[in-house]
Amino acid sequence: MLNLALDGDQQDVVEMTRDLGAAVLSPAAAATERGGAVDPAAWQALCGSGLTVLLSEDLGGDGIPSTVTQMTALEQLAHGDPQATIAAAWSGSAALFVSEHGSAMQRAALRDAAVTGPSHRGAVALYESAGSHEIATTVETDGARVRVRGRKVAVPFAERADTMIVLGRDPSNHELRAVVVPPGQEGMTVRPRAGSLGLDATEQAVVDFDLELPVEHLLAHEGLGLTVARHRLILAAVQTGMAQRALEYAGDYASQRIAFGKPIASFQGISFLIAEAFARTEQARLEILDAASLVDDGAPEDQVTAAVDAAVSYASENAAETTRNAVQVLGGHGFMTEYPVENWYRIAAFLSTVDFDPLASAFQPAF
Amino acid sequence: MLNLALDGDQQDVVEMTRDLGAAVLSPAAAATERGGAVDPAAWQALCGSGLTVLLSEDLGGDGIPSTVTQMTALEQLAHGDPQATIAAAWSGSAALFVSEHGSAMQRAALRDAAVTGPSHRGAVALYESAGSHEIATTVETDGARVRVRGRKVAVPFAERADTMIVLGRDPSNHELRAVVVPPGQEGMTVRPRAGSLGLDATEQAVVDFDLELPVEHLLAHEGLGLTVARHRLILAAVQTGMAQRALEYAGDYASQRIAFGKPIASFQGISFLIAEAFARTEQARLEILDAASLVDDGAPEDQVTAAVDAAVSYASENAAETTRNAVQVLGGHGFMTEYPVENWYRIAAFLSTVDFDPLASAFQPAF
Amino acid sequence: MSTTADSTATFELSPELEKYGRQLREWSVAELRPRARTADTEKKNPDDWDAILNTCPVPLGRPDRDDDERPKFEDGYWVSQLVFYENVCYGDLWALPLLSPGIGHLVVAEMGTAAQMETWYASAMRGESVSGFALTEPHFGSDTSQVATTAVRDGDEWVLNGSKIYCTNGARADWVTAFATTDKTLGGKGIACFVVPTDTPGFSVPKPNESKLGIRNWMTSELLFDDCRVPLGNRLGWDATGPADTSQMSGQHGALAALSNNRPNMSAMVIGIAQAALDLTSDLLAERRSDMSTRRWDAASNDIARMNAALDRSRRINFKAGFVIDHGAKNRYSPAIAKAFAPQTCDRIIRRCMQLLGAEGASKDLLLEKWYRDCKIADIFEGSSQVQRIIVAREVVGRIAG
Amino acid sequence: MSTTADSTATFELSPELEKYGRQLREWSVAELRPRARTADTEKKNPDDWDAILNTCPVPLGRPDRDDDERPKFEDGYWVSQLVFYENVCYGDLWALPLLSPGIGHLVVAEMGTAAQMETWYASAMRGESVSGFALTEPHFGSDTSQVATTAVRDGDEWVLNGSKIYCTNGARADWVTAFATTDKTLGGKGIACFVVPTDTPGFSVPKPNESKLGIRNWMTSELLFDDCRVPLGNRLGWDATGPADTSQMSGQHGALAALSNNRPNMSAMVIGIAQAALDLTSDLLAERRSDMSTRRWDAASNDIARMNAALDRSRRINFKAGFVIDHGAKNRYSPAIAKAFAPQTCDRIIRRCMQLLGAEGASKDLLLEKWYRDCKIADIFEGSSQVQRIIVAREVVGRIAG
Repeated sequence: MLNLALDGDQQDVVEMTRDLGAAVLSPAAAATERGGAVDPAAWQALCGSGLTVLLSEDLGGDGIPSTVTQMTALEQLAHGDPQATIAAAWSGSAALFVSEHGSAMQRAALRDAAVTGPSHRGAVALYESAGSHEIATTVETDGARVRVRGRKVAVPFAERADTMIVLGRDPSNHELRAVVVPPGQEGMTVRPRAGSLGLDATEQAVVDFDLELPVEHLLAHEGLGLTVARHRLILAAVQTGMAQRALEYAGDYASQRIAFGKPIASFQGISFLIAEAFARTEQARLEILDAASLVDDGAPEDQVTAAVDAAVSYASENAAETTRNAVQVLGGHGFMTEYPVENWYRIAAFLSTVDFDPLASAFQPAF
Repeated sequence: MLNLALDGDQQDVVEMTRDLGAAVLSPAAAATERGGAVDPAAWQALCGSGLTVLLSEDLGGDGIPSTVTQMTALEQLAHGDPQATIAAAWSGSAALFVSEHGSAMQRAALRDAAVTGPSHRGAVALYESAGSHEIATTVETDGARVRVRGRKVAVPFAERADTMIVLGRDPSNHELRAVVVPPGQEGMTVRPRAGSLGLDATEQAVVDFDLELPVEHLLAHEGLGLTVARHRLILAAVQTGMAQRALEYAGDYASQRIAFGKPIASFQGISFLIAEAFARTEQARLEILDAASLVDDGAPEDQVTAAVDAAVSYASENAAETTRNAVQVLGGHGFMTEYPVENWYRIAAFLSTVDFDPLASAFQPAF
Repeated sequence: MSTTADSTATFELSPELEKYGRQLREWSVAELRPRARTADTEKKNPDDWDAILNTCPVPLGRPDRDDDERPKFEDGYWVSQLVFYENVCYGDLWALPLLSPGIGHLVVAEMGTAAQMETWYASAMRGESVSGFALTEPHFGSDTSQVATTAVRDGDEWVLNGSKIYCTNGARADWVTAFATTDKTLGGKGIACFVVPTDTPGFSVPKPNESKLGIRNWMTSELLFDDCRVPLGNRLGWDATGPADTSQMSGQHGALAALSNNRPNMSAMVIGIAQAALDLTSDLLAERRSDMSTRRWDAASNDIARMNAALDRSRRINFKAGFVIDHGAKNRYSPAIAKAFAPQTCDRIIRRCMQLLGAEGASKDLLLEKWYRDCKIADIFEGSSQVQRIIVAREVVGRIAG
Repeated sequence: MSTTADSTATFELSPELEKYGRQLREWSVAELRPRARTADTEKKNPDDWDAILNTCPVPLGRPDRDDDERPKFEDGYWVSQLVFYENVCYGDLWALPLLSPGIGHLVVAEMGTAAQMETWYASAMRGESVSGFALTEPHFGSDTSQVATTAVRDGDEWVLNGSKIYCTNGARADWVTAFATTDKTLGGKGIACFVVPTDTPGFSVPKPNESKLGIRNWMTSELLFDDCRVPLGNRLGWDATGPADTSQMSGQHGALAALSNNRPNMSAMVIGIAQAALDLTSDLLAERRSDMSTRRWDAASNDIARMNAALDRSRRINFKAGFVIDHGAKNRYSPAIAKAFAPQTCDRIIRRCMQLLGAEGASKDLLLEKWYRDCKIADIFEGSSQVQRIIVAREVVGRIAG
């Protein structure tokens, strides 16, 4: 039965995360950006929320929320600060992979790792040059050894991740495989971090893998595609929360800024930009909700992947365009670092490159 | 040297064709549409202009204007009535093929055919299901015979063309070939005309060819690609003249129609639609000018084809969107046949199907 | 029609509603689509429309029959409406006016007294009468404050004078809700709404069916009120003695609210048509696959996938709008987004479908060209996409969005 | 700089201009591009900028040298400007402010007397001085009627008070054209323009270079006028005794006309950058071809072709605008179209390029991310695309387009 209402617990999560975003993350966002690292108080608040580090109760966590709950929460948190939110969510996602697919031994190690502590960092090495769509990294099992070869981009906390999950495909059957790579593992080369258009607080870098590990480092295959799908939705949810914030910010500015005798929001050239941003953002939100509910239902992997592909693409295009419109509404102020919109503009565009698929959208000129 | 000025003769042509469009074509447009055939007076005026039937002076014509002149003129004429204009221009294009590529005998036959007379109709059978981009019709020479096999769509005056030019490719080398097919030729099957979304006065239909003719019916190959390019630009020029007319019509309406206490043109939601239409139409015009000047310069065929591909695609997308915006500006009135915009909307969309290439543009949702 | 509080969010329909939609769709393809071309050409319904509708294996909710009530689904009334509109239009939309009691009764629901609800709204909902909606006049569209039709009180009657255009169902309705001004100086606040039975003296239909780009068999009529007299109590919100106290809404607001709820239905209509165009095009292109280069085939396939994704987005925002209305939330932006997005998107989808098929795609041998003409109305009536953007903008910046 | 009356229309440049552009482009790639990252990071020009510019094999028209005049081409002055801007920015745009005398002198050309032209405009055109442009204030952007900086006459001096932001060249100019109101009650009509040498007491630069998204080495300055006194004759259109009769233009109009002519140059700038991004991306993708599925490769190739076609369209409308200005036609819509289209289109092109390369495409190992940040300004300064649309709309519907 079609049902788009959040349940009582989810409503509580929305309120809690919105408050946390406004009270803790938003005020710390400038410091996070300036420092190139997530503000410690923001990091601790995010980890404490139980919505970024996903850890089952038997491992000392708060339990694993549904994908719908998680994405709704991340959207609210990103409304406060997208950068800190995705840094914590990407980091925490490693724990989810182990919680869901780890052997008893792997899970025990995770329990002992204090993953919600202030200094713990996780990393899921998923994305490659072609986003998540043509994974070339191979994970090849040969008896008691598993060999990982490939190149991953946008690996968060690449230089210091305590828990690193690497995704690849088994060349024999093209199935997804995930391996837990220990910190400092030989055969893992982190390229020097050059920095990016935005989001440097995720400390992401390119990593080359050519290494062998005991086969015990493999995660179980069962349902791995669903967890990858869930991981990919983090990006879409953060883009969407940021887009919502940016359009609200632009709306507030446009309501107060006077030109030609009235607030600029009363010109349709401005208000329609905001309306379209609002409409697209709402659509992105629903698209994520749909994909998340398919993940939660354990729908067939093909169906889930198609839904996630569409949601990620649309959410990213929307965030890139919406943050651009926000800069545009602010005009000269939008171009200045004193205002937050230029940072959202950079973050949205950067994120739009991470999981891009040329099949899902096409270039369109201004008119 | 870059030069975007029309010369004195071209200026005269612009004035003459704009006047002819306004004084003769525009008033007859409704009759043409209602009757499903070009109004006789409009037809005669078009043929008399020397700008639709292109016939060299030695064949009794006014001489062949440059492609730039022709396209500029067609744009002005289409501003008066796109339907009559393209019907006459497509019809007259057959004479150009013979003028440019005909043998002495073929040219003599054309001279005797009174091609500018009121009842003469020509046809160039170029387009197929995939527009002009993957021509599957074959023209195969075997000794003294030439065999034509294929299926052409949107063939104007298919049932009664006096001069019919069929384009195909030589299967041995994939080069363009053109054949003059006599009226009533055996092996030419015109499918019953069902009518279309618009432009029924061109009397276009699907024609199947499977016929053999003496090899004397072949036109010379040399430079055939340039003539095809020129023929294709007719569509772009007509789309652009129509778009200009539609946006001016919408602008006039929006200047007079009052809502919420002022002319609707003072709402940016309306004026920006018109501004974008104006800007795109100007770009389409320049793109056609560029392609036409390449044709006139006899630029390499690849370069010409690429320029024409781009011009045709952009002009058609623009006309389809601009006429839609015109309907939108008129609102309920735009939907009524008492106003001309719904007819332009149909013609533009129909023409946008004729020479379409999925590589040149991509679907884009509303926002 | 309520949802369990702790159920998980999902766009998945109940199996019952899913099945109902599928049956409607199959029937609409089998029975409605073959009559579409003729309905368009002749600008009227087939003479045997009653027999055609009788072939439907599931209830259609026909207003002319009292044994045809649509089933109730746990997904909610308005959500179910969306499924109905999309699937019944998938075959073709010609029959839609026959399946709807009109929108006049929605105005009664918004502005009427309890007694008026019983008389007019309930009769329409029971299928005992067909209502018409008369708002637009030649000199205005979106700006409803410009209503120039006058209503003057004369004793215990109202006397209406003026003309209306684009009145859906105007020539076949049993009664129309006509908006008229009781006091020009008040602008929008002077506008009231009157129920005018179509057999009232002074009411006439100068043009039963206007000549249109599309939806040619849908009767949109020009109406004339020439000293047309109705009882005092036919003014919505009034009774036989004067203003009742059940409703304080102005006429303008009532019409807008009624329209707002119907907007997602109009989006569902064009979604159904665009999906039909897309499916037909996919099938026809598949037959041509061997004639196309891989590169063009792939480009066409990418386009088709993106168009399907766009329709899915349209559906989602539509379902959100339906869900919101079902749950009584005060949210105008969801219906507005739904109607701002789908019509133009569906126009473009159908045009792209015709283009992918070349000139034959726009021939009358196929229905794509008809659907292209039909769809355009959805971005004009019941609030253009420009009007919807204003509504959405107000959600963010308030009333200053003009 | 005139065209033969009967020559055939063509977009083809003269061989001389074509060659000049090519040489500029090659030089800019070789000498400017390698310094781009540092200029961005350090937010200033390289210390050896003079030596770098000296390596250019063709004249750049440097304002700081009198032996560097750009050649004259028969294609026309403004058309040649476009070729200059596109190609010099193809390497990177960091050096652009060093190659331009600013836009302040254009204001003098629009509003000044013959004597002022000789003093200020000619000196800038000869490269003897650099001009700054001070219009924007913190509380307004496009609506220049809101100028709050005041100019009060005191004997034979004007006394200026107020602050300005986003002043291009503000901190390195020899003089700035500052807009100030002489009478607040007159609104836009009370605004006049004053030439203020930057060594005038009371003139200061509180922030030499604002902290920006892009063009970080371009000095855009915050300026302060604190009882800043200039002679009477420094008001444009005046001489030492009062208003001259050579010009009746208001300050506002003068600024807008000056800006209008420069708009296509700003489009050419972003066209150059976007073309650089596209070429770089094409090269990098070609190296990856074997790693990509045919379907994704083709989709990327189609995108690249469409982006190149969009840049060609931008160039055409730009050349039309330049041609029109060269020929003295009164046509504001061509520059407006040029500037409405290119900036947003180029932003999208660069973003798409980064996307096609994945996350590495947005890394600081490449310049794409810098160019993405740099380009955005083009849709803000000298009239946003919203402002351009108003100008274009007025071409069709006149002044009611608001």
